[in-house]
Amino acid sequence: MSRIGVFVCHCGENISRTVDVEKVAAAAARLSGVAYATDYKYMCSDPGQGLLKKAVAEHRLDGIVVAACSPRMHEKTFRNAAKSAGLNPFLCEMANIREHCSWVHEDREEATEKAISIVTMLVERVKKNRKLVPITVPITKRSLVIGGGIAGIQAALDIADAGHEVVLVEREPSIGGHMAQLSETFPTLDCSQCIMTPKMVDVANHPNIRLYTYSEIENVEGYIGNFQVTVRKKARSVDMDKCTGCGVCTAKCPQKKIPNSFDRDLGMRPAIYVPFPQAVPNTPVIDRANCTYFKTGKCGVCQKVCGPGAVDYEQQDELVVEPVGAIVVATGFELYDIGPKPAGSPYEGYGEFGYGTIPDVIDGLTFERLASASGPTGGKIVRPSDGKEPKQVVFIQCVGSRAREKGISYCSKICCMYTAKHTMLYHHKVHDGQAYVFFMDARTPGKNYDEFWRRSIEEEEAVYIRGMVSRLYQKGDKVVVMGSDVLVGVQVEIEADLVVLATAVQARTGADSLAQKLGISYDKYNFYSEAHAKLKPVECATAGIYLAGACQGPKDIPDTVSQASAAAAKVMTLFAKAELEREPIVAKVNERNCVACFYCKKVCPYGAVEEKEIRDRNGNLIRVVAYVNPGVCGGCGTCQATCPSKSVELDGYTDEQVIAMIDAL
Amino acid sequence: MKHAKMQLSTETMNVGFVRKVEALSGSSVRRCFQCGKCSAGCPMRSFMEHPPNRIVRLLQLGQYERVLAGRSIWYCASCETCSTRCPNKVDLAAIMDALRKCSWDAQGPSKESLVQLANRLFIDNIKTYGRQYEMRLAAVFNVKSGQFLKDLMLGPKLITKGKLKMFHSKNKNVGEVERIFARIEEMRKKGEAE
Amino acid sequence: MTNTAQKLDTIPLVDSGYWSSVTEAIRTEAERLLSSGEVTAVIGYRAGRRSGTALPAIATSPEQARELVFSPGCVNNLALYLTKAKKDVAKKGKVAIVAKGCDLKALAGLMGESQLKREELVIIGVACAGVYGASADRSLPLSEETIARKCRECTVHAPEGVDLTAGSVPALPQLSPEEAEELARLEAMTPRERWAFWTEHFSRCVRCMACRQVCPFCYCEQCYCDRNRPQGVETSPRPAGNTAWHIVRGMHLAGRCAGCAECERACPMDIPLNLLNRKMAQELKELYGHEAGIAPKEKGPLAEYREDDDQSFIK
Amino acid sequence: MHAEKVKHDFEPKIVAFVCTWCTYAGADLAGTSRMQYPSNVRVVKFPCTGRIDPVFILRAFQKGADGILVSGCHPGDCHYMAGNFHARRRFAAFRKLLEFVGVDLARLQFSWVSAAEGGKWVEVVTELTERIRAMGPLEEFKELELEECWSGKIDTPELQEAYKAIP
Amino acid sequence: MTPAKNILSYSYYPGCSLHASAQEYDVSTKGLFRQLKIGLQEVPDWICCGATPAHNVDELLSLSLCAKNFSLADRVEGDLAVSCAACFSRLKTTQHKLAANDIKRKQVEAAIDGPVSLAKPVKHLLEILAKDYGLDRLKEKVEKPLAGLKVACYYGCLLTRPPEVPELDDSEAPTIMERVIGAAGAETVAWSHRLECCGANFTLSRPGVVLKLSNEILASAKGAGADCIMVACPLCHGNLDIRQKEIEEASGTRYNMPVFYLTQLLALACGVQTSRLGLESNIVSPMGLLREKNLL
Repeated sequence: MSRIGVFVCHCGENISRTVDVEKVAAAAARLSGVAYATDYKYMCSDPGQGLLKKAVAEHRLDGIVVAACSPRMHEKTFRNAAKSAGLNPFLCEMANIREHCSWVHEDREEATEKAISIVTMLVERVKKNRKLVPITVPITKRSLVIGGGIAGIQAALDIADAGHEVVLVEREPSIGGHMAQLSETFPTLDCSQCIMTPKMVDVANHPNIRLYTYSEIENVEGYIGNFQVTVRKKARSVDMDKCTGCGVCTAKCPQKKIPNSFDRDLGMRPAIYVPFPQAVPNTPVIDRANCTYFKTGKCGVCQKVCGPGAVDYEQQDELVVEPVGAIVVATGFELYDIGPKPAGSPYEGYGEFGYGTIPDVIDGLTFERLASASGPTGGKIVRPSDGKEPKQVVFIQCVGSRAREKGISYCSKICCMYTAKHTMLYHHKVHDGQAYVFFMDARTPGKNYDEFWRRSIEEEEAVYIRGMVSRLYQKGDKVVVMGSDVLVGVQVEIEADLVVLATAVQARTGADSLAQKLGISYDKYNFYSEAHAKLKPVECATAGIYLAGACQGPKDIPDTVSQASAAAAKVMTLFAKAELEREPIVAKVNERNCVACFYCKKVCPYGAVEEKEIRDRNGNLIRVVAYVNPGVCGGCGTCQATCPSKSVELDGYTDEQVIAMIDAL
Repeated sequence: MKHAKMQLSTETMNVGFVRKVEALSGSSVRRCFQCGKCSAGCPMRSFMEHPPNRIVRLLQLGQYERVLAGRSIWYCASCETCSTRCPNKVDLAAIMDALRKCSWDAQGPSKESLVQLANRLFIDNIKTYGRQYEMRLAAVFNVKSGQFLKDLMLGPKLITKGKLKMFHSKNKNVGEVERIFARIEEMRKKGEAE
Repeated sequence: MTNTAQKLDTIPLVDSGYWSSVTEAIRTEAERLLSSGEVTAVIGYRAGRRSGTALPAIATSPEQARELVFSPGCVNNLALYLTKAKKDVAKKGKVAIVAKGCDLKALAGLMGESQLKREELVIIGVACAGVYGASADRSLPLSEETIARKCRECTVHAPEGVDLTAGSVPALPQLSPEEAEELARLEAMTPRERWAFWTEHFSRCVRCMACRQVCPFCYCEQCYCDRNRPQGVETSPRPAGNTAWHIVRGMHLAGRCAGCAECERACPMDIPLNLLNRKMAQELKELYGHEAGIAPKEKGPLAEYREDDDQSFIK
Repeated sequence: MHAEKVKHDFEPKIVAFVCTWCTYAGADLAGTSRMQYPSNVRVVKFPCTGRIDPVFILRAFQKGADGILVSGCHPGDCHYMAGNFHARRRFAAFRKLLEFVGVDLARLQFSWVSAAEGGKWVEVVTELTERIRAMGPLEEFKELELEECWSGKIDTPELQEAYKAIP
Repeated sequence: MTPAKNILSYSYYPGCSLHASAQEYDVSTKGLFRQLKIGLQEVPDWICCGATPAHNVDELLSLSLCAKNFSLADRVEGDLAVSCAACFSRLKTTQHKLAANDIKRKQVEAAIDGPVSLAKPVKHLLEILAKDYGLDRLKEKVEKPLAGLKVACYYGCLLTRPPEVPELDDSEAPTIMERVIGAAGAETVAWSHRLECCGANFTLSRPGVVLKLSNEILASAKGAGADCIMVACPLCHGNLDIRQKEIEEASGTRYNMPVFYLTQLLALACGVQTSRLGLESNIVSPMGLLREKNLL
């Protein structure tokens, strides 16, 4: 037999004005299992709480119902009071007779009747409440950052500066990402390399950062505070410890005609190479697919010329396991390719723009390399086809973006600004040239952004044409642009020397497979999903994993850096405590009854359900059951409602508790 | 009218008309964000007073009189370039079809709708012969449109080349074709079809 | 029911050669599988004591394989024997199973629910002409009168995705869709009429649980409806509890039931249980395009969602 | 302010199954805004609509509820990201099942009420209460509850014989 | 209804034009198919597909006429071969729309008083030649390669647009015509106006339109160095060939650009008798050109 105490609060007059609190207390006292019932002016006041504590001791109460305001208001207060009275706090419940009763009903009789019935339901519920203890999870205070672009670099530096170890994993031979490819950055036109390279060097020299370049994530196991990450270090064919970065190997390599993807294939590089002069680390890598030695077994020049003997043709991929407590995902973006797409692709290329076969139709990033002082042309703007300086350049915005026909309906956010920047860079370099921009809308929210755009029109004399382009075709050495000006209402035709397409920012190819390894969710465009669009913009739904930069959606550099620092702050917050403590409202599996249909796993929004093998003493597999990781479970209870045999149960909201309430109707 | 101020209110924006066009064409009008790509590629743009994107804009504003008044809809060649390239999958070619039907149903032929006259004759021909009979089509069109002597030079040449037949071959399904016409008319009367 | 005149009138749907050719194909394959050691057992049917009947059988030797049959009496869904009744069979190694098209869907469903693995199974599909209905006179051949209601609307005569198909589907006449008609009749009723229809049926239920016992998807170790703490569904055979039981069962099978109609066949009180399951299948198809099929699905229709799912019923 | 209290012949029992983050908070807001609505409703709080088992609805009908409201966060607002999406499918299916066994769906209301929609909570609850009041009590489940025994008709000769044979 | 591997056979829908102004297209199609030993059986008493006018005026009528033709075509074995690009577009569009729209399908069923049959694939000649028959086989059949003949392949609007309907080739960068005629040994030129509109059905009502648009096409082909234009559509042919003289007069440019149907050139290459190519029906005489290239 339970010994429940019921405390009915007057809340000054807020409740007692319409609810006959004494009558409620008297009715409660008559309920079976209620050992004590009383009413009091202000239950939440110190004397009120004192009354509760005293009653627990005097009446040996094993459950409490406080009939007062909303639990959203004072549940914590009364549970703490119960705790200090020596009762498990989860044996204390609140009956909401203020917001749900006295404040919304005027008839005293009705309100009193309803209050009694609310109290009854909660009394029945409390009878079924179990003692729960908060869950604690130990934390490994090291963090993994995936991606070495500006987002990853910023996050890694912030976390490392806070005194925590960081493992930074980059797929390419060098960190730097897209920002290292840019010429100058809006809206200040400062040189990207100048602001980027110091940060790259900081990463390389930071005692708390362990840098893995030319490496990828192989596997991720574990959960918040306790991840085990396997990193695949791809064979560089150069021993990083021995290499001094002298550059003799790259200079002597006889194979020099490989398009350099860092330069958007505009320039050439050897088979053993560093992608760009400021690369970090400055250790070359052998591109085995194009290396003569690897293709034919002959050559070996780089090995012969290497003084320290760092070139190692036998090097193999290496797997390292890193234990970390938090992960920041900063894998960035790639640009929409206008070429034809394979069958089944959600995207469709631009046949009307020649599917990328017209040589003088390039994308924005290629233009960045042309304009970059350290680029393949030394910053001289020339046409890819014949190396001539273009006098009429047409920029087209929203290529791929805002085009659901082509597979993407979102705005890529950065193109308006960088196209404005391109017109300026062009005008600075080719004084007698004319830039035209076809645009649909100019979107320039941001500090000094609109001013920047206006400057490109007013001072740099770019001609902005409000309208889109239907078709591009080659005519002699010109590219004919068939567009329209919807403001005038006429068709516009321009014979351009060069056409620059502001192609859409899209998620990286393979973003989905990384997400699956990490157990995080992504949207239909493969951008990673944040836990809440407004209030949890850097957290993933999967606890312990955070997002930074364009992998979550198109973003410019300032936004990316802000988000990266925010993600770093989240990691630091997590690491600030010795252990992770959380409310014990989590699901638990009754392993005896579980038949392993894994419907729970299928519906769990947190990926908290795992398959657990039950083995006998000899290690033979008996059966597999579901296991809910309490560190990951969010406590929604969808698993329980879905489980056919109800072998998984959400603490705090068990079937017993719910049905007790229903039966008390 | 063309340059008159547009008074916008729920009364002056004819949503019913737009819905009808959307139903007939199976294409949304509101999706268009006026990028103008349709107009950029339209081969007939120079013959129209409203470029195609403006037709959609006027529809978005429910301005059906302005849409139907001009010659634009009659000069659409149904080449589908606009529909093919529209970033929003607005099927402008189908919308044009719908507008022509609405116009013809509401106002009958106009001087701009010579195409539709040709179309009507073409269809009458089908109704009568089951197939197209080009000689008669050309002759009747010229009479009805008042262009008696147009293409006078082409005719005899085509006849000698065997391209215009003076007689038509009899088709067994003529009766069935007539019945299709009748059934459709019947369905429209009963409100079973648009 | 048995009456000579009727017997003479009954036109067999297929000639008897069909049954023996399917039987022979099953036997040959079972024998081969067992003698080569490819499988440890073949789950199939053998002839029952009374003519026209057949029993589930597990052959573990080539000799036993020769006893396997296929006849219109092979009504059982053998998928059951992989999860519940003879679960241990499956543990001993790879097994083969004889499956009609309708049983195959159950196998696929079970694979989607991690209960079976395709690679641990050899499936001998049956090109099935149909089987007897629950109350058929089994002395008669399979005919329009004796065929099971579910078979009248069968769309899976020829099994797909199996390792071997035994026999070939004979030419079959189109039969009137009795169950679909019955469903339409019920749907046309007012809620009150339907309530009367179902409460009459449910109140007869004796809670023998035969429906649960034969259902390949009711493989829970402990059924929710047998629980006492809390007792979400009343366990005694009272009308209220019966109704709750059948509704909960319908809900638990929604999106999973493959329509083998074994529950209905096994019901001693002739409650048309498959109507409930079929109705849910139809609704889920309409709502989410889901159909229980031959290919295992990663998630069922009620374990996944789309952001733009219909919500016209929500205010 | 105080309208004359109308006495009704029948006051239905209404049960509301709500999620704690949106609808429960919305109902709280109705309270803090001192909005008025019929007192018939009893709220059962869940963390999420994803936790609400169809069995609860059935149980509530059996235990005397005349009308039931299930309410949670708007799509996209779920505190647990997807609980309400799962719930939406589950109840879309369940209501079809109930309808098929003959429950009048007018007695089962679903809604999205956010933490900011105190007014909508009042509207939904008031509308449901008034509708059920007009419909009268849910007799079907009550009758069923009263039937104590196996009530199958003994209508076939075999059964009658068997019945007679019981000593 | 896939025919046996080597023996191809089709039901054939020529369309109204092929029985009149485009009779040379019909003649050469039949000649070519006979030469390639591809069966072609004309759908008995087919009716007009309604062409552009019908859908311009009355979509339901347009769909119904095509649907009626489908049920007529069901009486003949083999996929439905269509030569006219306009008919092809209408028939394909009808299939596409009726498959996707139950309401329209029901209305059409009421109009033709029978079931709508969408099972039979509708195939343009190009598709049959390039895919079913195969370019390799076609190459083997070439007796007189069209070497040295520079052909501008003109697709016009309806062969590839809108992309989801004809499914013949990429809607913006098709190559099927080039591939087919390339198999016959001809040289194809790259030119800008392959997919532009010729003015189509304005030929009767607004010839001015045709004069402008078709002039641009002829100029573009000429500019690219083409000897001739190859088309797959009687409407395009009408505008580019029959009206070429007028175009020349209006624009003051002399083109003298023969316009062939694709089957005329293919049949020529495959050794069909010159007299059975319908060349005499071409208004701009191609004889001089063919003689010059030693193809006669």
